[in-house]
Amino acid sequence: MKTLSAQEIFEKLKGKFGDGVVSLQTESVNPPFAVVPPGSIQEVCRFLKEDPDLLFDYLVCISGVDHKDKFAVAYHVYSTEHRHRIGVKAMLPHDNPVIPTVDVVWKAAIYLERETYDLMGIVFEGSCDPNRILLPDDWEGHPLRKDYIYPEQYHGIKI
Amino acid sequence: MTEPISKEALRTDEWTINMGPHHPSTHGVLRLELTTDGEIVSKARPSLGYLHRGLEKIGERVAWAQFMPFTDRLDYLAGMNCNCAYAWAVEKLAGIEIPERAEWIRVLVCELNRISSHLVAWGSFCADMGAFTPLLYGIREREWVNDLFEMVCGQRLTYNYARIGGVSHDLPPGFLEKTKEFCDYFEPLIDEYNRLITYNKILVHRLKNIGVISARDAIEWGLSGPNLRGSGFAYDIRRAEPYSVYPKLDFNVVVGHADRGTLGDCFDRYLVRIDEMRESVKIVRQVIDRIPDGPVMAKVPRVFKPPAGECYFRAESPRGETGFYLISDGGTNAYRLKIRTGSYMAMNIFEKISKGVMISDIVALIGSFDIILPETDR
Amino acid sequence: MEPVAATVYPNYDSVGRAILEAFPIIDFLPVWLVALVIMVVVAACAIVFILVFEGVGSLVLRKLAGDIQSRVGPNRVGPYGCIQFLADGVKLILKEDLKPAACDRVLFRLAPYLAFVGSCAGLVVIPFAVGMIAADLDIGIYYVMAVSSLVSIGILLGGWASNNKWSLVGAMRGAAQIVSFEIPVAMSIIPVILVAGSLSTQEIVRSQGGLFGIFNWNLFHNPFLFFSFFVYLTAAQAETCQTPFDLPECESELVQGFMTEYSGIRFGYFFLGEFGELFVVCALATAGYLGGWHIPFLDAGNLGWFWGNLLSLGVFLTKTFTLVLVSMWLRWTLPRTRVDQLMRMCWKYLVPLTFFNLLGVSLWLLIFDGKGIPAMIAALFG
Amino acid sequence: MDLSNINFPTDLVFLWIAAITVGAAVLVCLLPNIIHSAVSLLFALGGVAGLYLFLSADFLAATQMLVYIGGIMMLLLFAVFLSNRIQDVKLSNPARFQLPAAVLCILLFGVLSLVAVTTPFPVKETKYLPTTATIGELLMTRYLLPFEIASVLLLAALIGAAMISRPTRKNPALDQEDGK
Repeated sequence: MKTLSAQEIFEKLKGKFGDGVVSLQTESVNPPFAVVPPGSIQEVCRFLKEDPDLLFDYLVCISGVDHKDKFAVAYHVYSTEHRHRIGVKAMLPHDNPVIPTVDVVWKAAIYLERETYDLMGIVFEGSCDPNRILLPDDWEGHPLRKDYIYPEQYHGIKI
Repeated sequence: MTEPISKEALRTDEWTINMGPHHPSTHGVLRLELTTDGEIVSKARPSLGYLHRGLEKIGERVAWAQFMPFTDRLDYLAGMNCNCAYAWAVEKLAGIEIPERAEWIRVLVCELNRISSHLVAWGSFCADMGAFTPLLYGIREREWVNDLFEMVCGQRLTYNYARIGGVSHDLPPGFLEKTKEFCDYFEPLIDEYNRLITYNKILVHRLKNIGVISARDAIEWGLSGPNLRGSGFAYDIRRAEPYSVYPKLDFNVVVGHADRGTLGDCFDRYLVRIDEMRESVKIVRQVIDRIPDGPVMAKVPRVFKPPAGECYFRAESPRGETGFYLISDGGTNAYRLKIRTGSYMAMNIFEKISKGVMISDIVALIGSFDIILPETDR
Repeated sequence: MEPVAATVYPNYDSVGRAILEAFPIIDFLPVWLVALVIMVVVAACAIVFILVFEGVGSLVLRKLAGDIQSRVGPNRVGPYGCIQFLADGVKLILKEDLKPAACDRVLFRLAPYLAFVGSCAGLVVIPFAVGMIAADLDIGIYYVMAVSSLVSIGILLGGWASNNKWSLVGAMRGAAQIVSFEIPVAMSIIPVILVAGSLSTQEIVRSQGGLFGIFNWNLFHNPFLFFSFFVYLTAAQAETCQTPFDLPECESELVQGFMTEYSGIRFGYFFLGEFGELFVVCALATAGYLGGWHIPFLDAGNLGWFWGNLLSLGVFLTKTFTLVLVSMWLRWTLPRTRVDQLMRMCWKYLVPLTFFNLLGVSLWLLIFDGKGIPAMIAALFG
Repeated sequence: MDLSNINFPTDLVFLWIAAITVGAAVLVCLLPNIIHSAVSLLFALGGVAGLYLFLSADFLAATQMLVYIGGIMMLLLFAVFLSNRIQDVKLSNPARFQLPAAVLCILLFGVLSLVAVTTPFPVKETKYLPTTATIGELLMTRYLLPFEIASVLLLAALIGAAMISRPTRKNPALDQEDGK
C-alpha cells in the first residue's frame, strides 16, 4: 500500500499522457480533479485502473454537472489497494454533450452512466446499455439540466 | 443409446414474467422483467424509477439546511445515517468544525440506526425465504430503537435530527442509560436469532452457493457496504477513509468467510449483517462510556452560504456507501447535489448474477442485497 | 337386492331398513328416501364439521402465530377475538367475486370446487369414534388416495384458468408436488395396512386396541413403523402444501401462487380445501399410527353407545388436533424450501426411505409372526 | 324404454352416471378448447369409476380414480400445457376429416350396438362383497408374472422418461449442491 497525493497522481498522468491531461484542479475542491479532454477519457481511466502505482479499481461515482455554457462529467475513483482517491473531470460542449463510455474499464459505470444520461442528457458513446433508467423510456428532456422546462402532463396525466 | 435426443427437439420457449412493481418480496416498487425457462431465470432486468422523486433536483431548489428532511426519505430505514452523511458532507464543503459532543452523538445514532436497519433487513430477508416469524422479531427490537430515537428527536421514522453544524437537540436525560439497557437486552438476542433461523438447514440450503460474487467482481461493479464485505473484502469507509470519531473507536470490519458455501454467496451477505449488529453494539457501548460533555451545535449563520467549491463525501450507511457530491456556487442552495447510494449500485450487478438461478433465488438475491427502493430511485 | 354383508359393508339400504324398524311411524316412506335423508344428513354433518374446523383452525392458527411471533393476534371480534372466524367467513362470502377479464370462465369457476371436493371427500372414511364413520369402506385408505387426486387437478386448472403467469407457475409447482408426494405418503401408510391386514380405516384402528395402553399404537409396533410415522408426517406436510413446503402458493415468490386471482368465496373454497386436507392427513396419521379413537386402558366398545362414542370422539379429535397444531407450529418456524430441493427430497430421499421401510416392516411381520415389540415384551414377562 | 321396469332409486342413479359419462365423452369430441376437452374427459373417467361401483368393483373404481384422474389426466394436462403456448387461454382444438370420422364412428357404433344386443349376458344377482382381498390374492398368486412384467415395463418407462427429459443444468451452483 502506497498512498499517493493528488499532485503525485497528476504527475504520473502528466508523465504518461503529456498534453492529454489538461490541468489539476485543487482550488476549494475535495478531492482534487484531473481535468482531461473528453476524447482521452477511456485511456486515462484505463491507465488509472491498471497502473500498478495507481490501481484505481473502484469507481465511486459519475456525476454530470450543468454549468449552463458547458457540461462537466466528474468521475470519482478510489483505490482499494492504495487507499487514495482522485477525481477526473471532462468538460463537454453544451450543444453536443458526447463522451466515450468508461464501462469497458469499470462495470460500475453502466448504471452510473445510464443515470447521468437519463437525468442530464450526456451521451456516453459506445455504452453497452444506453437506455434511460429512472424515467420512462419515452420521457422528453433531461430534468437535471438547468434549462429544463417542466412538462405540463405525461400521457394525459397532469403532473 | 450413444446419442441422446438432440437438445433442439426438446427446446422450450422462454417466458417473460413481470415481477413487480407490486410483488410481495421486491422490497418496494422494484420491477424485474424476468425471462425464464420454466423456473430457471435466464435474464432478470431491473426496471427502476417507480419511486423517482427527483431528490437531486429538489436539492438544487431548496436551501442547504432545508434539504435535511429529504435525506430522511432517501433511505427510510436508516434516516439517521443519511442525515448525518449529508451534514458531514456540507460541513466538509463549508469547512465547519462541529463540537466534539455532536460528533459522538452522531456516531451513536448512526450505529443505533444501523442496528435497526439491519434488523429489518434480516427479518424481511427471512420473510422472503418463507420464515415470517423473524421479521416480527426484528420489528420488535427495532421498536426499542425507535423509542430511543423518539426520545432524542421526537420522531420514529423520519428523524431530521442532524443539523449543519451539529445536531438539533442534546441527548435527553436518561437516554444513555436507556441505550445501555437496550444494548444489554439486544446483544444476547443476536445469538438467539442464530439459534432460531441462521443455521437452519433449509435456510442454509436456500442461501449457500446462490448469487456468488467474487471480491474482484464486487469492486468492479461498484458494490459497497455489507454486499461488498460479504464477498470477503474488508472494505469499510469507517476504516478506509475514516470520518468523524470513528478512528477513536474500536470495532472490527466484518467480512464474509464462506461459512457454509462459497465465498460471496447470499449466506455470507446474510451473516455479515448479523455480525455487524454485534459490532454496532460494541461501538454504541464505547460511545456511551466516552461521550464528552459540551455544546452540540456550532455557530452557523442563519443564512448559510458555503463558499464556492466542490466536495465529495462518503459515509458508510447500512446499505453501503452513501456519497454526496456537492457543488456550491456560494449561494443559499446547492448548485448541484448528486447522491450516490449503495442500493443503486447493487442493482447494477443484479442482471449479471441472476443468470441461471431459479425464480425462488431471485427473491433470495433481492433480500441478500437488502435494497431499498427510495435509495435506488431517489 | 338384499344386503348380503351389511356388517362388513354398511349399506344405506340396510341402515334405512333398520331405522324403519326402529321407528315404524315413518313406515309410509320408501326405504331409498330414508337412506337418502341419512346420506344428506351425514354429508351435512361432515361439511359443517369441516367449516367449524376451518373457522376455529384459522383462529387457532392466527393466535398461535401471535404467540410464536410475540404479538397478540386477533383480539377485536368477541372476547379474545374468539369469533373472529365468523367475521372472516362473512367477509369471504360478501366479498366481490372477481374474475379476471381474460380468464377461462368455466374452469375458473370449476377449479375451486374440484379442490374442495377432493380434499373433503376423504372425510367419508375418517373413523371419528368407535361407531362414528360415514362409511367404513373396505378400501378406506385407498379411497382417500383416489379422491385426493382431484385436488391436484383443481389446483392445476385454477392456476391455468386464471391466465396469470404467477398462477400458472404456482399451479405447475402444486401439481408436480402433490403428484410426487402422493407416493411417499401412500408408501408410508402401507406398513400400517400390512400390520392391520386391511385397508379399512376402522379396521386399522381396531387392530391397535388392547391391554398396553398407548403401546398398542402402531407407532410403537416396531422401529420401522416408528420411523415411518415421521416420514408420513413430512410427506403429508408436503402433499397438503403446508410450510415449509408451501411452494404452490408461497407469497414471497409467487404472490399467492395458483390462488392469486381468486377472491371472495372461491378463494374460500381453496382455503377450506386446504384445511380439510390438513385435517384428513392428520386424522389418517392418528388412525394409522396413534391408535385412532382408542382410549388407553379402556375399551370404548364396552362403554355403551353414548359414552363410548363421545369419549372416543374426544380422544380422536385431541390426537388429530395435536398433529394439526404441530403442523401450524412448523409453519411459523421454518423457512421454505426451493422447488428443486423439494423434488430432490421426495424422489431421492423420501421415496427410497419408504421402500426400505416397507421392506423392513414386511420382514419384521414375517419373522416375528406379526407381533410388535410391546407384545413380545409382554410375552417375555408372561 | 319401459319406465315401469325401473328400480326407482338405483337405476335412476345408474342412468344419471351413465348420462354424465356419455355426455362428457361426447363433449370431449365437440368442445373447441382442448383444455375443456381434457376436463370433460375427467368427468367421463369419473363416470366410468361410478359405473365400476355399480358392478360392485369398489377397488377398481378407486383405481380408476387414482390412475386415470390422478395420473393420466394430470399427465394429459401437463402435456397440453407444455406442448402448446401455455400462456394462451384460447387453445383451439380444430376438427379435421369430419366426414370420414363420422362414417367410421357410425360403423363402430353399429358394430358395438350389435355386439351389445346379441351377446347373451349372464344375469347374476349382484353381491356387494369386498373385492380387495381377492384382487390382492390373485395378483400375488395367479397373475404374479404379468403383474411383475407390467411393473418392470413401467419402471423402464419411468427411467427412460427421466433420462430423456433431464435438462442440462445451467447453474453450476445447483450442480455442486447435487454432487454432495
